[in-house]
Amino acid sequence: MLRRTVTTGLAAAALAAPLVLGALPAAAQQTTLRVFIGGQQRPDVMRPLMDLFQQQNPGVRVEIEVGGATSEAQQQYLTTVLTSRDPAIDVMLIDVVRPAQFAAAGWAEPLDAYLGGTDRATVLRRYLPGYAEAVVVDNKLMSLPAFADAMFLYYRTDLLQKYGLQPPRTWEETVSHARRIMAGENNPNLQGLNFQGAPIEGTNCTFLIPFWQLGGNLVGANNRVTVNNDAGRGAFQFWLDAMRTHRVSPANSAEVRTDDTRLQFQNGNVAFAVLWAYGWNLFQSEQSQVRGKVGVVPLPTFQGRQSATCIGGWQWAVSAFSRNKPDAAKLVQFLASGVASKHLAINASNLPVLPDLYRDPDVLRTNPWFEAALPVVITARSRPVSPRYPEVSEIIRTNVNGVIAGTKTPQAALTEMESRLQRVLR
Amino acid sequence: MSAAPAAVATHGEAEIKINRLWLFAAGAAVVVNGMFPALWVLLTSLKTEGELTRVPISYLPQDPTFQNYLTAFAAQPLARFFFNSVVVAGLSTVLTLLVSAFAAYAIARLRIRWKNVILSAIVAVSMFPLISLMVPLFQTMRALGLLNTYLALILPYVVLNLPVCILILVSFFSAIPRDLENAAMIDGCTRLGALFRVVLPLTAPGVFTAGIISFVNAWDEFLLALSFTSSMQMRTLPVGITLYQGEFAFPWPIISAALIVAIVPIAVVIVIFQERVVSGLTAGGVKG
Amino acid sequence: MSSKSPRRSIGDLSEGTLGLLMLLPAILLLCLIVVYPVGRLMYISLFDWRMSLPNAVPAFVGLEHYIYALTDDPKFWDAVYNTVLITIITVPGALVVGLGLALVANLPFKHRWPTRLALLLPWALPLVFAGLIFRWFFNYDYGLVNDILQRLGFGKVLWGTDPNLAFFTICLVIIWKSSSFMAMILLAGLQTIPRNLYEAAKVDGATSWQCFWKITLPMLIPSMVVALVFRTITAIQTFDIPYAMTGGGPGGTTETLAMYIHKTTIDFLDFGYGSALAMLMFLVSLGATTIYLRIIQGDKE
Amino acid sequence: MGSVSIRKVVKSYGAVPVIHGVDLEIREGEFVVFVGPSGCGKSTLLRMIAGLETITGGEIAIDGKVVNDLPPRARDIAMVFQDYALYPHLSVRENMGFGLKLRGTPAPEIEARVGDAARILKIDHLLDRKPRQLSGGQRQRVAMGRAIVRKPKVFLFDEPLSNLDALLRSEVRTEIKKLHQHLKSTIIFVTHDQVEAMTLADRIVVLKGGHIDQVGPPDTIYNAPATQFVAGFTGSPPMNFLPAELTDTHIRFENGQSLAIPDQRRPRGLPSGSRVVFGIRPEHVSRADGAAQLDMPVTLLEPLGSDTLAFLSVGEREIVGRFVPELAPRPGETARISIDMRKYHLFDQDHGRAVGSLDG
Repeated sequence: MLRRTVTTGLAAAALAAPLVLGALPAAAQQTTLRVFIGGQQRPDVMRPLMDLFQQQNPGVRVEIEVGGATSEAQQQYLTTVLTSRDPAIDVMLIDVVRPAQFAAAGWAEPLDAYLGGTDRATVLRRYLPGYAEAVVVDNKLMSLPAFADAMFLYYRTDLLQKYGLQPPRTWEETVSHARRIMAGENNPNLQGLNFQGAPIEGTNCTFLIPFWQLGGNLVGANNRVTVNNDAGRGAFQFWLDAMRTHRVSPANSAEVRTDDTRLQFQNGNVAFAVLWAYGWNLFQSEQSQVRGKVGVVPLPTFQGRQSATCIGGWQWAVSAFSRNKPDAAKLVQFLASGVASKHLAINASNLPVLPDLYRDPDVLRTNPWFEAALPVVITARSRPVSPRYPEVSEIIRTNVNGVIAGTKTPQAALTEMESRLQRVLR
Repeated sequence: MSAAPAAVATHGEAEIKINRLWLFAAGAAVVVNGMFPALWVLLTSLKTEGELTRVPISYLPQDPTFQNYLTAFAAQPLARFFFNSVVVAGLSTVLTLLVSAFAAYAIARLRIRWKNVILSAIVAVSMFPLISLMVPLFQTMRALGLLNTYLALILPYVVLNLPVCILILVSFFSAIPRDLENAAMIDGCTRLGALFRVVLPLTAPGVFTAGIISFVNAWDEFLLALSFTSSMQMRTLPVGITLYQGEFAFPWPIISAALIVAIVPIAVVIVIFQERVVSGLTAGGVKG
Repeated sequence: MSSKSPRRSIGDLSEGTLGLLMLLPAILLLCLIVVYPVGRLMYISLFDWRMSLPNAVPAFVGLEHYIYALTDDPKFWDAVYNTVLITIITVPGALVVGLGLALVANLPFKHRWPTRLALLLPWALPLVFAGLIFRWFFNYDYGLVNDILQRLGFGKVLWGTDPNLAFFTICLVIIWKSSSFMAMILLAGLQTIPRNLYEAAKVDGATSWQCFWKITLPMLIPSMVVALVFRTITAIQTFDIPYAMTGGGPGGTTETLAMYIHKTTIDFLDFGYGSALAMLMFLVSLGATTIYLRIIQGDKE
Repeated sequence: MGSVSIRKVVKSYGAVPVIHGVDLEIREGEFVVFVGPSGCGKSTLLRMIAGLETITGGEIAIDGKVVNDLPPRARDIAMVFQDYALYPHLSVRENMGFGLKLRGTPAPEIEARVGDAARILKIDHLLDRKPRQLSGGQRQRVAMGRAIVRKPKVFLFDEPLSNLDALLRSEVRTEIKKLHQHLKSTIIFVTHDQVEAMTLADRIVVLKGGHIDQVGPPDTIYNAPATQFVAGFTGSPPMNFLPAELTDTHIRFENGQSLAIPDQRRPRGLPSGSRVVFGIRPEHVSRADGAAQLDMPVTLLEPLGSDTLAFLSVGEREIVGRFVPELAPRPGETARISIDMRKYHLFDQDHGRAVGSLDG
């Protein structure tokens, strides 16, 4: 009940805010906070949150700056701004893989001093463990979680039903289901299992997920990189088998980018797809060929192995060059609050960073599958934490892409990855 | 001096016997080669996203819709992007022409030392990849307080286009007989007056060519526009258009609609001035 | 007529002074936008300045970055190899295609604007989007190219998976895009060839083919050189099209030097090394242009 | 108004001097022609008067006012260029009125003056054409018209006839002369053609290598050339030169032949034995009987219609004589030729200066 009031109040505030602002003469000593978000992060959905904050904090105005549409484009823009120590931006929404880099570069203001006496552990306890972990770098709170993301296995409920299959729990099952469906459908355009192998950030997860599930651990004891092992070979072999032996994955997997998977699945050409959370809303849209025929489960694992998935998501950070750090820190805390998280979950289908919202009826009404997502995001693993993560990522994705394309043998790729990663991560 | 010899040359070619069919086929090949991507974008802008990923793909939109255009204008301030692009490309073109006309005139006409060195330096400087200059450039712009202003884009675009424009104008200016300026100076012009009253009107085709090259280059530039502007109100078309895509999703039909909005003015300019674009290059004979 | 002795004005300055004044805006702008930033870049390239290192204090390393790039960095040489290959394939490619386009566009059509528009449109299409559009064309499932191949009874081709094919498609697109500008300049050159040369040749009994080799081509050389200089400089800086089409894949086989610089600077935040790479690239362009300028000057003498 | 004073004017490009201290006074209303071979500095001098070239040393004054530092537009001069330099983008009318318009002359007055000038030059039917629609002769007239309408103190002509064919050239030449008589304005005219110089000039200035060799009215230049260069530059065909040695009574040539010097034409101030260059114009080489006769082999005849030129050998050298056709020698024969020793010239062998101050 209370929660619903909050949402309604938010909407009302959103409507009222421009009127109120318009009626007031420019207040003396007004602080303007500039918040940087990506084009994909729904400025339209963010705006009401900012309006609400303005209402609660008279004297503070929040402006939204929208940057490039991809994580890379935003990084490019932020790099130029922050390298130049430009104070133009106060608050920024950054990718989950970036905090270590921002901390090392001295771009993000540690937030510990702005928590208003609350101790960091208490603040972080509210959040999903993976995300609470990701925001602390070198024992400093670099940012606060905004929303979560993770990779899931999407499947076609109609096809599974047709062949009397259950949603798979293991990769072995997934592959055999896929083969069965492909054989049964006899449709040359139908793909059994679609995943991403193009040289993009998501391709790191394509490798890391089976690698982790097979017991791999990128950085072992004594900071030694351990990738050239059975787990590494097994991870590559799995995808190569899926493509070449079982022929359930498309031959052009090395070209598949994230949204290609989404489009293929949305058009009914895929039985199983490994994809981030954003697919759901689109699969249920009017344009979708698979509307109402989509199921989501946690990613399968290998027979007898632990499940694991990659986490994605975004975080709010305060720029080290902001001239309004206290206000900015206040805004960040507001944006990382339950109110904001719920608003984003309902209006943008962003996975909440607070576990109890996964059971919230308002949230579940628009996103019924969130309930099933909770275990996934709780167990999700983060990609290696390093201030040189971009280099780590580049090494992994280039090699994975090479193996999937067939230009490199798994062994050659693993050897190169191990030696180059060792140099970066030492 | 004028476009007249160009036309003569073209008709001269006509005397070489050409089979009408071959003529048509060759023209069609050129048209298809140049237009099909733009045409495809146009067709795509009339399709729904669902139709876009149908297998086998459809060529003509089965159910043409203008919805993508409406969405393009509603989802982002496309009109504002358009306005910004016009302002930035327009002003930078004017400024480029002014600066390069001065420089080219000095190089082509005046007795100054190190003329060739200066010209080579200007060309050499243009070879520096702007991509790698982004960070220091950004710092410069910030120090000048120009970030997020039109000037932050206009100045680099002027520099970007200077070498080509100077080279074109130098070749045009050199083709103008010196005595024309002398006559003007005796008739009562200052040297600058002679440049504006006699030399520039006479080299109009060259000026026009330089102008359209710098306009198109400025209209299309992406990286600097992304980095040196931050507010939505200052975005140019190429940057604005990328804002339609999400982190993962790439809404081709809407982007296509926005692209058509960006391409059409350029195409119109080319069609209207096509005679001049090419004959402009002709008259001065870009001969280095 | 009595002269009312006109005011002395800036236009009456001595040629040298006036010349310098007229060059000043260009020189100032170049200094502001290029020379100063390049100077900074050169300075930075002598330091180990990595934003990714905690509390990075740039340490002076001298020419270490340059030495590392030239002797020890396989990625640098891969990128150089790809860039050089792209340059030596696409520059002559664009020249040939551009010449063809220009020759056709120079034919006596009744309406000239369709060919002229078609000639110029690829040039006017923003690079970023040209790359994206062609990525779409070469898409395995929904691409126009594979669709046509299938309709013709061939199988679908893995354009983006096979390194050679990926490289080929990138070159194809670059040639498509850049032949436009090339054709524009060559068309202009074609129109400056005096008509009486052809008439004289025909009187001498030359065939059209001989006319092309003996008159058209030699007369076009000056235009070609100009086109080649600009095309080569931009080819060495190739970035947008492979970035949009393959992102450097598969397995890094289509990564160009500009992409590597961009990656090193913007993604890896290794400003010192990135600056050194940018300087090296500048030197390569400078070398190429010097050679061309030599050719032009040699031509004049 | 309209006098031009050139005092010790020097011009050099960097370290290379091209005009070496020229002095010249041009009177108001005078028609002065600068003549000389290409590279002699005549155009440079003209352009310095116009203000198109800077003056390295000395000064130039127009109407007593030093103009060294005045830009061309402030010197109140008009110039007609070799290539006419008509503004291709303007009509004939606009071309002619351009200077007046720049000076802020009211439109009706411009119209009237352009009309007058056009009538004088008979180009009033061409006023609305563009220069590219005109013939060479018409363009030339427009260029003159553009100068006339300005009513300047001084007209400068820079080889204005060299792009016209021979027939047109002589026609325009006559018109320029008429124009000068009509306008009575100062004209400085540059040409490399001695015929133009002779026919047009009140005074001819012969330039060579950046120096003035001689200034004077055409008949002085022709009849009393100050240097061998001036002598060789005027007349068609030009004066014949033969190296010779002076004796008390004769001039002896290299092949031993000699001519007796008439008493009244004995050179002064030259000792016997001086080495000189003997000069005689072709029209003074004839078959008339006279004291001074030589036997010369005839190598070639060039009939011109009214006259016939004969090429005659003097040892290794050759001279040209102008004969009435009926009296011309035949090629191959050795003819007895008279030299009119009242009209000979002597020049210094080393410097080419006229020597011997002959009485005339």
